[in-house]
Amino acid sequence: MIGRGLERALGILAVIGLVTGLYTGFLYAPPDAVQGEVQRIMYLHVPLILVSYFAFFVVFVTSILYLARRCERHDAIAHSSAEIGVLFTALAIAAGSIWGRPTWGTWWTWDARLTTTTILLLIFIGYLMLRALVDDPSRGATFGAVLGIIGFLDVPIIHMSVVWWRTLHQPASVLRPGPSTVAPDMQVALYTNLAAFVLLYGYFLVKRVRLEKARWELIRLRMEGAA
Amino acid sequence: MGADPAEDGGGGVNPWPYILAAYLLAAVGLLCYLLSVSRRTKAMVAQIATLRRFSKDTMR
Amino acid sequence: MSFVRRVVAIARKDLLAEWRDRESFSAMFFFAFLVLFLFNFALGGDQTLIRGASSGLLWLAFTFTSVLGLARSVQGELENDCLDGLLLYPAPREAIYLGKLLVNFTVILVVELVIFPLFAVLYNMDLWSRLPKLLLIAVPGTIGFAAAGTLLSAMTAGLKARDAMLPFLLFPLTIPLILSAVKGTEVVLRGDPFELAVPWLKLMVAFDTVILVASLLTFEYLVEE
Amino acid sequence: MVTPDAEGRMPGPAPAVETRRLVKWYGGYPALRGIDLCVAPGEILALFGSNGAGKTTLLRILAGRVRPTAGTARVAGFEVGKGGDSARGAIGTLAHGHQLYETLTASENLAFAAAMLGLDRAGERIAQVLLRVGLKAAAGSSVRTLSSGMKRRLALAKLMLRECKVILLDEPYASLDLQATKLLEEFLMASKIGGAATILATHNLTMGFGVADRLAILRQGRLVFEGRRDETSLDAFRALFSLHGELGEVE
Repeated sequence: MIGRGLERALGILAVIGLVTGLYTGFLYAPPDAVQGEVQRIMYLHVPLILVSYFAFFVVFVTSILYLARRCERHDAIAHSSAEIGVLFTALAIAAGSIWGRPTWGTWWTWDARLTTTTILLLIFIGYLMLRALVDDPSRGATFGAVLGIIGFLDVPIIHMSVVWWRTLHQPASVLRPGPSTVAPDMQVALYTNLAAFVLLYGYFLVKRVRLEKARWELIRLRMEGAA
Repeated sequence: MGADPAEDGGGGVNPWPYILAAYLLAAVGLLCYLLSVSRRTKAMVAQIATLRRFSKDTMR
Repeated sequence: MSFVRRVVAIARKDLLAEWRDRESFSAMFFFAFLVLFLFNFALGGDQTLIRGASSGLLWLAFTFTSVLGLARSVQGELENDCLDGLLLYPAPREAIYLGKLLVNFTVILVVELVIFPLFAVLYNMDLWSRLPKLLLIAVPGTIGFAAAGTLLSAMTAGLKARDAMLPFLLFPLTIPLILSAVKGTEVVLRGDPFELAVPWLKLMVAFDTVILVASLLTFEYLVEE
Repeated sequence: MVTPDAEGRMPGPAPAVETRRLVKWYGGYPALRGIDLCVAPGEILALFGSNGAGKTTLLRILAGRVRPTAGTARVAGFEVGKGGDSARGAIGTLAHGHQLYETLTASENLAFAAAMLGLDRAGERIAQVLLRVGLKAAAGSSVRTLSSGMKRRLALAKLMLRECKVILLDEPYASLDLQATKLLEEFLMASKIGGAATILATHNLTMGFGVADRLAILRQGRLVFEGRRDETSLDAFRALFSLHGELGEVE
């Protein structure tokens, strides 16, 4: 499938992206007018959330393809993307909660996007646990595919319900996680970091899919060995 | 449903330890995942190599 | 036509079996009573506090009791290869799913109809006059919860840790449904105009549609080996 | 004397059951490693093999319950998994478990089966099969109170509810009393005359040998023997069977 060349290329690009992202995030972009320096965490938090939504979208698409065509490659991508999605979501929530501490004085507030992301994290942790518990690989893949599809379809509904629920409690305050102003150089920092994390996601995906391919290769070798 | 904390606007608190904490945590998390994936892959590739050598011996 | 007949046959069979020994119904009823009873101690016996959080407490009791009933619905089929027998019939898989959904929905709704008066008695609230409106919220909520529950109980039936996995998969997925049901019930209990509950009703109907369509399309893959 | 051609295919009508290089893997475990099998209408094939030889897996693939990993299987004119749900209507099965609902009564179980099979006015059909298996008196009693022999007979009655083109029996002799065994053999003969193809998987050499037209031995997922019954005797076949290391035959 994708050879080692692509993996190495993505790896190098990801590193370059992350370094420039750090540079723009810390030095190039000015501190936020309202939130001050702490807003720089957003250059980590926002890209992580957006890329994890993308990762779960990839799970959604490859799960449908797996149910339709039953080819191992789609399952390998779905499983890998879900795993990376869970990692990115967990880190995003950690960053968001660390951001909340100085800003709101508490580690956790029921902010709409933070809550939605946490629910998504729970759903896909369930996905990974389900995959780990089912011993027959093809059944595990099928169950995963179904849960991946339903989990992703649930996202818009979760978001709407949480946003409605939130607005009932606290009118949208300026201090919500996310760039409060749209100053151009801040946007540069945001988009550089976003590109960096997309590359990182690609790198992890290729690397993790190669692990899945090796696992299937091992099963196939055992098949031939025993045949 | 849960009282909302007073918003102190992050004025007096020194934000830098929090910023560093967030970035460090992310770096550590990503690195650990990278190491775990490559470790698992190495182990798998080693198993495949031994299995292939084993089947090559029986084939001769 | 034979599709509906098969759905009804499955539902009738399960409800008859449930009525015969009433195992899971009595377990659910006892559990519900226990949960309602504990609310009092959990909230320090402060009646106004409990009345204020009543819609949340009600749905907490509904959801946890339902999980108990859902796990048993597929469990009953695992003895004596009955699930295999069911799948060997020339019936489409969707009929089996809808049959099981109808059973789960009925059992959960009956338990809810028992919990409502129980709650009213224990915490001295007048639910009786608002029952029709309460049901207008409870029915779509129960449909969605039973639909997701039926699908996930079929998925987790064979697993080793199924008793933990079912709630772990079911609750995160149904959070928007439970959220809407709680807010809708709150509107009814506070006596506000029903229009306030309509957005939550729409959200529940949206959830029900998504979960039902997705379940009907994917159920056959779950039971296939 | 009807002799099969080189590939063991019976001349005359299309085979009721035909598999080509059927393979099934459960995770890393090879249940079936390439099975080529053919059963004509009106023929009974007895399939012998120890536990784990793959008998049950083969029957469940033919019944449309399990997807094969590789190879093809055609049953009652449809390819397995492709014929849609109605294809399973022509297939009758008896499995390890009696597949009855313990809390329901005998007639309720049969009524449910009839509804699922799409039979109309099943009332007198149910009474008829209950009479045939001698459970008329137990019609109203809950299955939980029946003996295991009676439960097997009720499972047989469920199979008799309608004519089948293909009958798949997995260890049908297990926990059958003498009278029930006679009933089963009568049913097999009647179905054979009716043109149904039957595959009977069993440990029980004597019973299987007695009723079969053709014999096959399955060992670790492969067909190691296939032949006509009248070309061999019970003793010769028993010797051949133990040759393949299938000791511990269950009487």
